[in-house]
Amino acid sequence: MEGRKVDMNIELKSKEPASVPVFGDQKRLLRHAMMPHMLCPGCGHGIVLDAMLSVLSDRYENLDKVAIVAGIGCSSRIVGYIDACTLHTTHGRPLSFATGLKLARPDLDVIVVTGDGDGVSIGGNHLIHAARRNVDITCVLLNNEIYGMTGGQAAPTTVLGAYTTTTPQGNAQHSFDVSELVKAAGATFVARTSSYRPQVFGEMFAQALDHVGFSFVEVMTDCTEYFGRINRFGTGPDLLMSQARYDPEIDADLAARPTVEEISNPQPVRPVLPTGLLHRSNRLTLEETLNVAGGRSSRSNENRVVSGSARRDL
Amino acid sequence: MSEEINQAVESEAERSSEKNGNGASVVRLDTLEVKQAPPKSSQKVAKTRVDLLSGNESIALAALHSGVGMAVGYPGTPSTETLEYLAKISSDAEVYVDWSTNEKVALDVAVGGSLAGDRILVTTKHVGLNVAMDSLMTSPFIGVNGGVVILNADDPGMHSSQNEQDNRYIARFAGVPMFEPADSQEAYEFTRAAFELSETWDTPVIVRTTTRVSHSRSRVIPMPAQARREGEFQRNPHKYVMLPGNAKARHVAHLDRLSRLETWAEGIPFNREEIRSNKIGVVTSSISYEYVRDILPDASVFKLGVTFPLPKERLRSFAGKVEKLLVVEELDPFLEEALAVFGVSAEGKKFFPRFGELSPSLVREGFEKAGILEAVKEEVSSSGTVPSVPPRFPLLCAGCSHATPFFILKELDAVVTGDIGCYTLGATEPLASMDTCLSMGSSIGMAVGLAKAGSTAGRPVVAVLGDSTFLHAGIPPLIDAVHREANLTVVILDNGTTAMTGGQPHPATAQNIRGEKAPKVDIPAICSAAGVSMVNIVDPYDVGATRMALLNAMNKDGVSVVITARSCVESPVKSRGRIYYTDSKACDGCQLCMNLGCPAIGWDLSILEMPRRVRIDPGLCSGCTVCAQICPQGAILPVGVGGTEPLSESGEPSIGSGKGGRDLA
Amino acid sequence: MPESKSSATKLQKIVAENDKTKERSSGNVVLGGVGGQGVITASNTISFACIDAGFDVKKSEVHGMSQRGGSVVSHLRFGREVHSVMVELGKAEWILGFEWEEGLRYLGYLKPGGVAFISVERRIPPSAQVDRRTGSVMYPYDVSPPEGVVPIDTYEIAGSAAEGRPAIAQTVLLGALSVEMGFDEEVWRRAIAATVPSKYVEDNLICFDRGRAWYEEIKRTGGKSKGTISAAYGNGRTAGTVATLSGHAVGSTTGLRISTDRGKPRVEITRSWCKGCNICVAVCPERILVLDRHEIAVLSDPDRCTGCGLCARMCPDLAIEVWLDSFAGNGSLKGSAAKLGEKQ
Amino acid sequence: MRLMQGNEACAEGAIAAGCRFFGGYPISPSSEIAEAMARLLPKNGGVFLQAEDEMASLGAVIGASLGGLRAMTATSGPGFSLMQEHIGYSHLAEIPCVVVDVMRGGPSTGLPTAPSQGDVMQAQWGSHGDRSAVVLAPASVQEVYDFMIEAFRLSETLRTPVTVLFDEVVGHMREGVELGAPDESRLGSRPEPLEPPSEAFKPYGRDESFIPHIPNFGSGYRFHVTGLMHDERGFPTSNTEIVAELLERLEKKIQVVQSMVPLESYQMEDATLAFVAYGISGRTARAAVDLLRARGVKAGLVRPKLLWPVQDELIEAALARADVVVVAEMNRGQWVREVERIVDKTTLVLSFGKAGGATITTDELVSFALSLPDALSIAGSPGALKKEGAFWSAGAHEAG
Repeated sequence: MEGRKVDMNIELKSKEPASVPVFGDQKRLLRHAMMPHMLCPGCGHGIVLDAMLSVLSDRYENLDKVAIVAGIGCSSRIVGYIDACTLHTTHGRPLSFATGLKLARPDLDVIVVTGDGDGVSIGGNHLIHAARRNVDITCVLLNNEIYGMTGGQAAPTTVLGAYTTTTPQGNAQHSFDVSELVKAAGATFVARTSSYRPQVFGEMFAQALDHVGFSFVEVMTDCTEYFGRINRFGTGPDLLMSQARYDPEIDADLAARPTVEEISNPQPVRPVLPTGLLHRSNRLTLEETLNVAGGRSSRSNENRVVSGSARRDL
Repeated sequence: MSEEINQAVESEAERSSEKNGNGASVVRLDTLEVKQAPPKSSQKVAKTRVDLLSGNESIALAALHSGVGMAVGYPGTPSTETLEYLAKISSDAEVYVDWSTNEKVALDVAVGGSLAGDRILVTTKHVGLNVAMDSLMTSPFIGVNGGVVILNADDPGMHSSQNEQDNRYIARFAGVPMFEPADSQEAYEFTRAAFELSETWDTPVIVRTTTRVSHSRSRVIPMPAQARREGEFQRNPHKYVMLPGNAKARHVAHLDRLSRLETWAEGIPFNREEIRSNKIGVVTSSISYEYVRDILPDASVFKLGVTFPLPKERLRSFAGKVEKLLVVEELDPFLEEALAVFGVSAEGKKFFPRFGELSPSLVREGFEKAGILEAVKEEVSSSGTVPSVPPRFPLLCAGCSHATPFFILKELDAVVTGDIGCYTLGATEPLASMDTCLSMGSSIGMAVGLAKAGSTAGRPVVAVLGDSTFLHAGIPPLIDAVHREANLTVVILDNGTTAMTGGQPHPATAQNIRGEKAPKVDIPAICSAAGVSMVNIVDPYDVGATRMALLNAMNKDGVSVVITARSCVESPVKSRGRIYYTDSKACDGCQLCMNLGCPAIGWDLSILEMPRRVRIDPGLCSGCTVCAQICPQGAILPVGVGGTEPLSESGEPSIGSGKGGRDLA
Repeated sequence: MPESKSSATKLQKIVAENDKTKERSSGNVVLGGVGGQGVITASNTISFACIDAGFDVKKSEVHGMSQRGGSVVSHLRFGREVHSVMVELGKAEWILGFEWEEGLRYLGYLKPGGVAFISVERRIPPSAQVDRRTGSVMYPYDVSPPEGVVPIDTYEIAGSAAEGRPAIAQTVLLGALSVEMGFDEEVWRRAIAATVPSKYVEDNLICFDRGRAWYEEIKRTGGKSKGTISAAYGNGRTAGTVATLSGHAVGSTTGLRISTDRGKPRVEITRSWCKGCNICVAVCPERILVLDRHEIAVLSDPDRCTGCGLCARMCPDLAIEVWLDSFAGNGSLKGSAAKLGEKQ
Repeated sequence: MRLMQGNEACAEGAIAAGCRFFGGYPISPSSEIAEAMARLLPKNGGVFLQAEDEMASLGAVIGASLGGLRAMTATSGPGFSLMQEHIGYSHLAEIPCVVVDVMRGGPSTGLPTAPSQGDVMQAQWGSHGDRSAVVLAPASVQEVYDFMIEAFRLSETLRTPVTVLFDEVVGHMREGVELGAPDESRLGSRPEPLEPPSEAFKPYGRDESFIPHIPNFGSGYRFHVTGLMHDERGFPTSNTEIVAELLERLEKKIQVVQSMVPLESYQMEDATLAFVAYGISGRTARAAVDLLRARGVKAGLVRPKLLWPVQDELIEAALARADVVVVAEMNRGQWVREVERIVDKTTLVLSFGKAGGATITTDELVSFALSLPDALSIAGSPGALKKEGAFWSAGAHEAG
């Protein structure tokens, strides 16, 4: 790891005029030949992609030893634009591929990019099991509350009452709180952010990469073409701004303030989900319990609690 | 001449004799009980009586002492405190006080109440009287039963007004007598006299103040109070129904009264000739009198207490007693012109400005220009170098619920017709999203014009007005807009109060002026009833929802209404939530939050590195959360979140937690 | 430094001066501050004290349109007989500035030999933070106070009594003023008790006492002992030193300087990647991004760009890059942010 | 020589072949393979992962393989169905892996512990789209061991999934096995990348062997692997020419296998009655040939070891002299269609299918063969009989 970290704190002592990018040079990690990308105008996934590149460019000189695994869907397509070892797998299964890859090559940093349909619906089983095993990979789930690529069908994250192409009368099914699900399944790092806050996402993503064990970052990002249009939430900027309130702290503060009268908004109300780092704990990783590579992780969390009941101690 | 007015003369004498007394005999003034002083002083702090009243308070007190039965008006700086103070010092049984929907309503209520026998006080600011002009012009025709006194507060210098107009002309135009007090004591006395005069002469009477008189405090020695006037309505259609036939007769009566009033004006004590020297004579009134007395203590002064009608003969006589006659008056040359008509030559506006407020310094300068005073090259300040200081513009309060709609309207590039209220400040940087502001309620009408005629180059048209303003004058133009199928959006900024004037209730608040429960008018229902098909209510503290509501409304054809509903952060009660701070490590100085124009948000001057970081003043933050919502960096956090010490020793959150922020776990 | 004996004589002199002020037949005070700082309450307190001391009083205030945050000025005149409510320029014996800039604003009213007590509390309005590119503010930081000005760090002097409540700390100004204006101390205490909401009376009186004691000490020592106002930019107050009574600033106030030039921002937009989603147009704090007729983002006014880079960060098409040219020495944005992190 | 189960031999063979990753999910009758791998892999520096389901199993296997490990999974019918998508993925993305299917009876959950050869068609056609499979069918415990080594060799060298298909009987039968360590040449290896890392690197570039030289992840190359149709750089494309070329190359690559696996021919030199059978049925048929020969019937056996791709030419040549071909399989007649397709139209192909959950016995085959002349005379002509092949099949089934 150490060798691959880049110190971005460049001291430019040269007196010659220079050009410095405001946010570092993450675009060097982009597969320029593939651009422009295939995402719709205003799709938040692009913002997440840029933020991911930004974090990766801070940490790695190149992504030779970084494998990014994705499933199927709009979210998963973003990995194709990252100049890393990228694996675009089958619908719902990226975590399976990633688990195998990580066990085969514990020295690789394995990142999974998935979507809400991919990761929670068809791949829900793999998600909870990856969390249970605490395999040392980082999973980024882009939650756009809908199936974007297939044309805007209801997903398990579509909130009750929301309109989609398969819920023309409003969604009749309750939705998952994905982060809670993953946390309950045993993930040792769970965070949620939104595409309106790429920097917060970056911070969480960086912490997730540092974390040893299954780390999960959910990003609320909006589908402009379907979720936005069908629910009359507007286009890119509108949806982006509508994420502004994704914070239970803010929600609680607003609820405590006096109102002139009851606020009645005929729009479907977007639920306010907790954001930020939601959970962090330490336990042995799958690599350790399986004794992969001599049971020694290439990385370590500080102050790790190694339970006496861990398998290798038996 | 009535007995009461003679009384007033006597009280004038009383006043000068008591001038330096402690006012022990004062009735019904603020009595403030003083708590035990802290341990340091063993001496008990004595009770003290205070008799320092503002002009507005003096008028309220005078009304109460005149046995007024009803007081109505619409809030407007600088007249507002009058009714508030009257409500404070009286009981409901004594005086029925409340705010009217607008000034015309107030005057109509007043005339009706007068016919029912009560004495009535009406309060308004100068532009408010414009609203009531229709009724004002005809009211002297009908006359009064109980006395009707209209407090008209002018605002020279436009401290809080959209124009500068000299309402002395309105008195002349309407043929209504006008008193002009110069300080609180006069305000009290003239108001008492005005009620008497109103009944004596069967006409409403205007008491005109200016900001300086309304808002200055000085001592007031009151006169004995009268009981509430008793009377009842008597049918008198010839006098009360202004059909042309009746009105013709009443106009003649009105003109007759005016000519008799002119005679009356010659003898009244409110106009005072002060002869001190035969060189210089100054005709003046109101606050200008006080300046003249300070600057030219030895000059002869004709002090006018009633500026309409004017005492022609006495003025001519005064002019004859001095070598040089000057007129010192604020705003228009009302007195100067009148003197010219009377054939008296006097100079005024040649030396004194016709706009803005006079001040002792301006009066001195005027006299210097007139050659009466020698210009003294006096060093004004001790050091001689008074630092130049940039102006401090008025701005929306920290946490004002009006900021978000303007922030969004600017981003959406709408043509915004504004209105009169706090939200007029949406026109100032950095919100700077208001394109027009004309008069109360004019936003919607102007929007109709913009939408129906000419072109806005494709920009959507949005009218923005407050809840109180909407009820005041926004409903008729809304109806007009619906009927014309104008393509516009009306944003009603509902903060549940008349905030700009200090938080007065209005018909859509569930309170009256005394804080008692009152029926609440339903603004959304009014809009729907007017035929608006899209009426959405949103929380302006929810940036995303507000944006979406505005966008949806703007995208809709025809008239749409968005009501942003959130209580005023300052009045009638201060509302404060958990405050927010900036995590300096996360802030990248993008300045998006600064676009809200919140006074609590500024550069953090403790960090000199670039880019600058934003700091939230904990003393000003009201915890509205709006900046935290729009911060794309998530750098604005509630105090206590992010592992930060809630408050450091210096009373504010320490900068940066050093623990990686946002950890809720 | 004079020994205790000579300080005693000095004290006597001050007492004598105070007695002289008691004989005062009239006076003018101008109070300036920002809405919400308690200017009106303080002018009420002074009025009550004047009345208690047997004077006639007139006072007048003007507050701007806004409820809070606007400029507030109050003129107060007392004497045996008072005509005008307004103080003439150069005729005020005393000025109380509740805020640094607002205090300086009314210095023109100060009479030669008068004293202006100006709180160093700084409220910089949004309109003053005008130069958005460099992040500097339009505020009289570098002004060294002219003669007669006594800068007071009210918040520091008030100490525990005003913890977290800067408005209460302003009573320190009244304490200092009371030394100059005279009247019996109890007159002032009664006036405070009469005008301040009862639950704050005790803390206000403590602040008053501390202000009074502080100024008496300053007068006694000629401003040469302690009283140094600590640098406390973080609290929005000035760094600097207290001015002596003779009007010569000891040291100078620290001005607001920009330590590094951030560089000239340059925005590069890859046209072929831009899908015209409008997000950059919506988020740009300067509102200088627009879509051209091909629905591609362009910078309408490059000179106004502050280089914040929000457009780049929020561009879903990765089509925008922001560069800082002619950059002079402090590393990239990330670099300085990292340094900041290290420091804390 | 060690006595062990077919399933155990499978695991031993995999280890011998260098398999270092197993991802699997328990299912009868394959579970012993997972159990054996769980025991053997850690000892050999490998990783055993019990996954949450079969999709995950094969997903992990492919992931591990991309990481450079030889990797496999083992399952049975229902699990094999679930794996089909990933088998297709492995085929298109050209990531080596070995899938063992220990066949059991019936559709759906069927007969979990009874033998069957019912997955033969699924092994080729189970996954969607056009795909040619590589399927080996061992008949003995020794063959299981050997074929595992062969399966890994084929998978690695050709970069394609290889299925090893045997039934419950082979899986659970204990026999003596020679566990000789294979020499290097039998293990094969993945083709090394031809060029150093560069921006122009084409992981899916074709060469004369049709086999791309795809590096492992983490070896210094950065590239994209996708289940979408892709160009030589590995990036998605919908260009029909590129797609057609890719499909053609994949097909050619698979067909090469035909020549890489020998065909077992027994007593076929003069046989007029030929049995075609694979797996355990092949062994039964071989015994039947001996018995029929003893009775004077010129019987013979062709036993394919490679079920897919079908070795058309070898089989056609082997069956050239036979008048009647009986395809004996533990199903309702699956691979018989391939035989029908291959042989001369004058040859009578009969299906002896048995799908009841029991093995085909020697007696059944012998009596079936002996009854043929009568049956043929009733039918009148071989042609007529051929048309009623179903009857024969059904009869055989009833006999079972």
